Amino acid sequence: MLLRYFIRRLLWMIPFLFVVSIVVFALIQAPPGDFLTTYVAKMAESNEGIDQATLERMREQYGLDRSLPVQYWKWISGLAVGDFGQSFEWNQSAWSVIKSRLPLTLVLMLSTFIFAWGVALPIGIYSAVRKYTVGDYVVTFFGFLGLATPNFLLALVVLYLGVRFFGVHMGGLFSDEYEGEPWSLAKVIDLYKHLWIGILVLGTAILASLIRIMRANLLDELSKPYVTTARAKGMAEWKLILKYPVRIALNPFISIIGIYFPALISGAVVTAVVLGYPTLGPLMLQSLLAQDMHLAGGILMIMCSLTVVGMLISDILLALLDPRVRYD
Amino acid sequence: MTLYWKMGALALSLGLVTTPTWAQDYNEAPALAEAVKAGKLPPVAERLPAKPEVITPVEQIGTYGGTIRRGLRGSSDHNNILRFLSPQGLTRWNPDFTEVVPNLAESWEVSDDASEYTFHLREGTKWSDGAPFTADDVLFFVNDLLTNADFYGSAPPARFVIEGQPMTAEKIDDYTVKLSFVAPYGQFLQELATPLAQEPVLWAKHYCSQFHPTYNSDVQSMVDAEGAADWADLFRRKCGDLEIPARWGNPDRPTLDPWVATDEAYTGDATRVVFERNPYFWQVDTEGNQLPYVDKVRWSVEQDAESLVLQVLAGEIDMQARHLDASKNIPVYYENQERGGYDILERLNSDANAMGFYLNLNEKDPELNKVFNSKDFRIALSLGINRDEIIDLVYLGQGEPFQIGARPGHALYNEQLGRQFTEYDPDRANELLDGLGLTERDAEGYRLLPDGKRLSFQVDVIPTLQVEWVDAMELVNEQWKALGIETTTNTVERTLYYERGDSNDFEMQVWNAPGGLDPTLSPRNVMAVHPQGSRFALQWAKWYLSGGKDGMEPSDSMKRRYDLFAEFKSEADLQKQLEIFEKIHQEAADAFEVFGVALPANKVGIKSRKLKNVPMSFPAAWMYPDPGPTLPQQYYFEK
Amino acid sequence: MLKTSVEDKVDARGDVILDIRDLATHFPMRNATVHAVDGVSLKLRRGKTTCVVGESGSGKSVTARSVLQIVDAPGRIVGGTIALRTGGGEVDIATLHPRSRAIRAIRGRDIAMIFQEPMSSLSPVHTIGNQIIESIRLHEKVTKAEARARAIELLAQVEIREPEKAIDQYTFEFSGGMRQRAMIAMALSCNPQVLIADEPTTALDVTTQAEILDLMRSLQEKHDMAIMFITHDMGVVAEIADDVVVMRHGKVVETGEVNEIFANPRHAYTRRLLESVVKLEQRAEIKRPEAEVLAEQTDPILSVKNVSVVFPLRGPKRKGPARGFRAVNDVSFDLRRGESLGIVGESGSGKTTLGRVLASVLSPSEGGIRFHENGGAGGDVGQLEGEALRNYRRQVRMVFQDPHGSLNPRMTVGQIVAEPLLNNGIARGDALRDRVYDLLEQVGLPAAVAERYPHAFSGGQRQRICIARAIALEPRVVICDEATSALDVSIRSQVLDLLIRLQERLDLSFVFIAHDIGVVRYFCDRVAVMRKGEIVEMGPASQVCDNPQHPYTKALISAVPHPDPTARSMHLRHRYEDAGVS
Amino acid sequence: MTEHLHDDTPADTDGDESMLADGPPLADGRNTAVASQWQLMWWKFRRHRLAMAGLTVVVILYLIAAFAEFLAPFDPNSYDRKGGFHPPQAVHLIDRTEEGGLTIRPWVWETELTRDPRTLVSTYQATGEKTYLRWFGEGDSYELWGLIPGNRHLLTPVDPDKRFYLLGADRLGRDMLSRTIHGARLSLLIGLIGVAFSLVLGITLGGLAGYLGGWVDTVISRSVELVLSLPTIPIWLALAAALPATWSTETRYFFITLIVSLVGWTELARVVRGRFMSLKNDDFVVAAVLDNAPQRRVIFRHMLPSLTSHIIASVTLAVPLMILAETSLSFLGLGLMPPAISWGVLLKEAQDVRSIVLGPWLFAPGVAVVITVLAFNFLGDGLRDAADPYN
Repeated sequence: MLLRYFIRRLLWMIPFLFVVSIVVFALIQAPPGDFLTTYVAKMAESNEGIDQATLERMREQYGLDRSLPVQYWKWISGLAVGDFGQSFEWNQSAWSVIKSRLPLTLVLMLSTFIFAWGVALPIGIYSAVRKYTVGDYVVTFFGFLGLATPNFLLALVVLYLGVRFFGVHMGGLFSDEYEGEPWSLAKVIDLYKHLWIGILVLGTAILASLIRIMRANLLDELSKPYVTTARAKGMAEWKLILKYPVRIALNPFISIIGIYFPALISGAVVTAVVLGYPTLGPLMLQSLLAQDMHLAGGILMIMCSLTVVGMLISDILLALLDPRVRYD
Repeated sequence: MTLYWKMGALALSLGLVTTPTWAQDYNEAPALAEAVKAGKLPPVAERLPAKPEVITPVEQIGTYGGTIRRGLRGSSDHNNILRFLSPQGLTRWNPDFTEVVPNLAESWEVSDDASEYTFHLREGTKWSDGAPFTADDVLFFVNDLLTNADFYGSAPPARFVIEGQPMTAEKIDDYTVKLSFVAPYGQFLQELATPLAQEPVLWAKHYCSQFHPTYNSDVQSMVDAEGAADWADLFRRKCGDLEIPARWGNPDRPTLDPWVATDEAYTGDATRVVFERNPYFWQVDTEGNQLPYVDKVRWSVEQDAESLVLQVLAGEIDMQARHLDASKNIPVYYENQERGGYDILERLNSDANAMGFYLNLNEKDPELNKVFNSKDFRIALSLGINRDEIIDLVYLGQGEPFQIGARPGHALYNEQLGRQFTEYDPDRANELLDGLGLTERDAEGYRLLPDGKRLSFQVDVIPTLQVEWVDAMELVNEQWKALGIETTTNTVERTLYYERGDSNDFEMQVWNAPGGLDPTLSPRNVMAVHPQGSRFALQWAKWYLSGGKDGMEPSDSMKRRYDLFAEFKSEADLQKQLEIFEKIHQEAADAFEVFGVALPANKVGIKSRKLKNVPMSFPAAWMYPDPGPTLPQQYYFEK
Repeated sequence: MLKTSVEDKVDARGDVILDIRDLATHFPMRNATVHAVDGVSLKLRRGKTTCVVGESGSGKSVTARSVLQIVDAPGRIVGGTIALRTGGGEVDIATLHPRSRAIRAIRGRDIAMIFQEPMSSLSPVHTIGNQIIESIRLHEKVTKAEARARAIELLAQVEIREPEKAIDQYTFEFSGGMRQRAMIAMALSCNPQVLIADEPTTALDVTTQAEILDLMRSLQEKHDMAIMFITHDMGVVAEIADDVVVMRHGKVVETGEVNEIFANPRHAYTRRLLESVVKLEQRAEIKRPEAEVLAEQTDPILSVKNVSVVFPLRGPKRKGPARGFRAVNDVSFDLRRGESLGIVGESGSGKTTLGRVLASVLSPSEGGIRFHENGGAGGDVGQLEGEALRNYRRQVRMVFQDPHGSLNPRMTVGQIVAEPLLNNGIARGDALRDRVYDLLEQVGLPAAVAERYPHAFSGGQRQRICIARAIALEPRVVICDEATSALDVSIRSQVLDLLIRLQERLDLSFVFIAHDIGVVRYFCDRVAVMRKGEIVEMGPASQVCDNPQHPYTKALISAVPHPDPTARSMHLRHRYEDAGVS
Repeated sequence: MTEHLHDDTPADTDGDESMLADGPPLADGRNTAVASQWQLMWWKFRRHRLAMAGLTVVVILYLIAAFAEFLAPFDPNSYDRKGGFHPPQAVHLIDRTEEGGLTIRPWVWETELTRDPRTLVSTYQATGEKTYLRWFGEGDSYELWGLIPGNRHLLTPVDPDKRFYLLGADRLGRDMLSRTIHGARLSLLIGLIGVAFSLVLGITLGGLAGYLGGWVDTVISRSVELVLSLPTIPIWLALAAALPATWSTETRYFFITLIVSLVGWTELARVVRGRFMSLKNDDFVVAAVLDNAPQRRVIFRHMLPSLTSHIIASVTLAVPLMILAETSLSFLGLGLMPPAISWGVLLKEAQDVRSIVLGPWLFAPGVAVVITVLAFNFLGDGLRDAADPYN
């Protein structure tokens, strides 16, 4: 049952990603000019003029002289077999640029997820069970405060406080001694010594919504008759709340994973820029600005795939959690 | 500190070599000594040239060890590496940016007409992999790349082309090579000292030839394996080129730099860039210690410049100016100096102006074109700028009113070019404008053009480049409003900025004005010769570069300057070169095509207090890619 | 509080297990305190069933919940005692804290409870077994395996087939009756001495209700439990009660043994309640005799020919009927002018779908309906468009089951009633206002209510508003879809009488869809019985209700409880084999 | 349980049909019987204290934005050569007269700039003189809403050449209070206009999908899913980068708003679609159809009013997202650009170490953003709770 569901969802990703690729390509092509325009701009800054002939040669070399459908076809047919094309700027394959950043991006996302969901869950439960109490208002307020503070502002302030009070710059993901070293427990610890800022900044931004969702759903469930049934059985209050209404209120809480994935990726772009994380976000930003077409396109495709996978995961979790979905 | 830049000094620099008396008694870094002991490296004497260049340390003889920590910003920051590894060209600038001194060429001879240059390479100089560096490497560039249409297309680098003909090379012996031009090329030695003419010594033939079809008939299989477009693309990926990141991305590429790339090279996926000492580096200090002193140079990769500022405050940057020199940060640096444990360096600004105004003299709109091309109008705009106020607010009181020209103290300093119309005199400005017949005004007090339209135009500014410009424009807009001229700031992204230039679709743009210390190398503000840089008349530049086929026909004055420039370029005699250039300057001063705000204040840089042998003051320029010419290889960490 | 002789007898026998005295449960609200239970006293006897009866809002349910201290916030017990007398002595539940260990030990072990909605009263995401095993292990120290074995045994006890399989199933895989059985199994898991059943059969079909009542009776005998059975249905009371407690406005109005109450009600309210129930046991007095109506042999106004409704195959992900589900299958009948045709059936029989087809909400998939407006042949309703459809909708009106949902809460009553008049261009301005007032008066509401919003009205009043809207256009046919099901029994007959009077006055024909045989018998001239989308029997109301021919109809009719404790007949009911375990 | 209770409220459990209930009499004499949807919502909403606070703040914010010219002491672009990084000043309200008595008139200490020529650190020292202020005095002239010329400000220095800085000054000596107040206008408007765009898109598409169903629904739902799965920042980036530079600030503003609104419409479309789907099967809607109400009337008279309250709630929750989106875009250098003044622009200008170290008051717009977003969220929360007064 579950397997068939899984396969169906996987198959559905194919046409979806195809449409996404068209959108992505259109988005990258939307700004005026192309990679070479930006290149010329950069050259001019260092006093170097570039003549038309060189430009034409490069344009041809990069295939930028072809029509858009041809360029798209070249790109998508490569993508289909796992070839992300070449990064114009780095003169290396786009995938080789992306691949080292992808795991760190995933680590950041997953850690943020675990943090945000892990914190929102108990707070949401607390806030629903103790609705309209001082505690409820306090957690709601702080949740919203996190949402209301622009990520980049929070990130910079935290960084500055680190320098101000600990004399350490906490940006980046690794201390010097671990950078470029093979993975070890100490390196993982070092990673999280840096990563927590990003997790905090990104996590607090979505915490409020998560708390709100958990709270609202749990409130709905708390008034359901099955809660009374459980109570009438003689179950202890907290135990029954955790076993029944919380369990069911988890469904929407899980199913929004898919929806929050893109938001998290977006937020991660800005935050990672400020925090100097070597994740995909800053790379995407710079490649988009440089109009490094294949690199930007590849990253965008990966990000979209991540969101699709996120939705898939949330659907599967949902199916695991809720037999009604499984049997439907 | 005043800087005297004298052309004549060049002659003195020829053949400047100091030979240590204890020539064969060299020392090396402990790690290298161990490698030698382990048999992994030849002894230091064998690694060094027969006569290594002897560098006199700035302060004292250093000790080996340590890592210099710097920071890179995201993409396109390859010149960050270049500036520190220093341009290892045939020649280089002396630390004061006053003369060209020998570098990889230990001496040279110049033919009388300045069209033939014979360079003597240091015998026994080795690439970083131990292979000898010889005249063949120079020939490899000239014969296999410079003239190769696959590699450079129809446009080989302009610095090696005179009158449309590329440079030719002749191998005299292994260590002597003659480079020839079809016409005199008086600027050649200086060009070689800039970061933009290093090609002759960039590529190790023994390594790079494997990517060249002449030497490797099967290069196509490598092209395919790499996914490159063609062999030239593959070649650039592996061996780099000027101005592309790939130059620093391949740890296997042999170089002549003091530090060489490690596995953590500068690639798109780098999270940190580490360069380590070149065991074959060809310079020693006065006590025969092989340079560099410092083991490694490490760049963190940041996206946001503020991260770097924070790293400075945390004492995590040992030496850097790039991305850190915005004047707004100066108070921050001083406030946190103790915490960060750093010194603040003074970098002599080489720009002619902090903010140059470029009215589009090729304006499409005929009414505006007429106005813009009137010198009185430009004078009025200049007189209408309250420079003191801008200096006070935007530049924190640093700098003095100035136009765009060679800086005071420079041999080519022209008082008129630099100082005319810098006083704030709105009354006179208004008179001048009235004199142009722009007397009609609308209800809001703005002057009207003859066709009845308001005299109004946009000023394009790239805010990401220098935030100060946007601020200054705020003030200038207000000040010009008092002249009855409406200007609006149009903040644009840099690509758009250039696009608007290319399509001649702008009225005024703001840019910095290079050439304050190197006016002959950056003449773009006094002559429309740069297709992107001469923003006051890009169409003229196009006309000039295309030999009159393209663009718009320039003014007579500009044509005179073009003639003088041609004369200048073919003049071998340095003194005469200078005289010709003075004429160009005078012509530009009379035409008064561009104007600016202020002589830019000096920039700052940061160095750790532990880092020694760093001059506390040196020029800042791209043609003098600081701090490279101050020779970072002789920096060392105090124990 | 009346202290009847029955009570004294009970006390004397000493088999009272639960003794509630002067119980008061209040809900402090922002502006006032609702006295939901206001001084209730009642007793439960071992092995006996006490029915607590009352209409909605009488406080019967709160009373039941007070016994277990599971009143929803902000309600709480403010007075009285609830004495539970078990082997170990007496506990006053009213003094226990709702979250105390002591009350938790009582819940489920000594006193168990079952609820009205078996679907929502069980967790949808836990298996039946999980929930029963949990009940067992909450109060008894047994291993999981032992508890599981017990649970299977319990499921077998409540007559669930294949209990070994059922134990690992989820509630949504069960039918309504099965769920209630599972619920009962769970309640019985610790052999409670008291079982509180809060309207356990209200949501079920009559045949299922009969089965559940059977089951409860046999279990009671087996376990010697006291049952507190809360219901609003006097028929059920008559069928199962030993003692009866009648509640109204949070107070007990009368208590007594079942026969006494039915035979000799002392309180006016009880009397009125019984009257309205008994009234529905026969044809309405204000109606012309059935034979007279049938004899008229008027022309049909609607002819339904071989109508089928097939809900198309839906995508697997979406909710909805199963693929190609035939909700209505080859149904044919005529509706004659001036008659009331009842359509009865249990849930899922297709009667509502049929009603929607007649009202032109849905189009039939097969077959056709002809509307003979002026005696002519008429067009096929399914094909009507434009003005013809508008005309049909003017002539054939509908009254919905849910008087809450069918009135737009954002419009005043006046606007709601005016809506059809406006849309059909009947009246405007002052004339419209007068017509609205007139209509309201016709359904027994003062004109002043026109300003008010629906939320200010009770269910019966709302249904009157719906009726006013339906008759506003002077239609020929009104389709009533369970129009009285949501109403309390005393109001039910009033609404029905209103409809009868309107029928007389306006020469209306009714299609009256209901699951309640009593209502149909009271109101209809002819009855069609539907089962699984088909009409299994059709005939004059008296014949179908009193002398059914089809075995299914027999089963259905015999499962209906009668408000007569002396003639308990349900256990003798006809069982329709094919009906399956519904 | 609640349903039992609820049945208690609207009278009649009596069987006495002739009795007409007046609705529950409320303590303060309100009559729910004749209360419309909006009244009921308002009554319900009023009980939500945080939401009431949110509403108050939002109203105040919009009033500030509306009367920015008057409320701001100075023209937001007027600079002060001697005022760069001037720290915030406290306004004193009570002054000592020459005779030693006390009078009420606002004043601040006058300050003087000294700048360390080496470190370039600016310090302001009180000269001992007072700068007197007055209410409703004349100051920089302006045109309120571009229409009404004026030069009165709420609080101005008596001497028009003097300056005072309640929230400090930025690097050009521009008054941060004035800039924050003026920034409110663009930032709050971007929220509103953005939401308006989202609303049009969301309601049209969501409504079409929900009402028509079938393939229209499929196409629209799939598109919404597609857009939802795209990370927003890259879309903004690409779109913002694509805006032609030749456009005027106003056009740019308009399109940036459009881009920002891309955040909100999908969510709205989903909400509207879902509501339409369930509403169209609601009995009262079916009843309206059977009443021969024209389709337009069914949608606008019967369905939409049921939606509006929910839509308003959703919209209220979308506004802060747009305001935050604008700041993010500005941060990336792709949003509005100076000389336009929005909170995003102001924050972008303050987004450096220098501001944290030397001018923390430059983050005042950030505080404004936080307050606004909080207020909108609490307001939206309350609205959502009150959206359905009939449950």
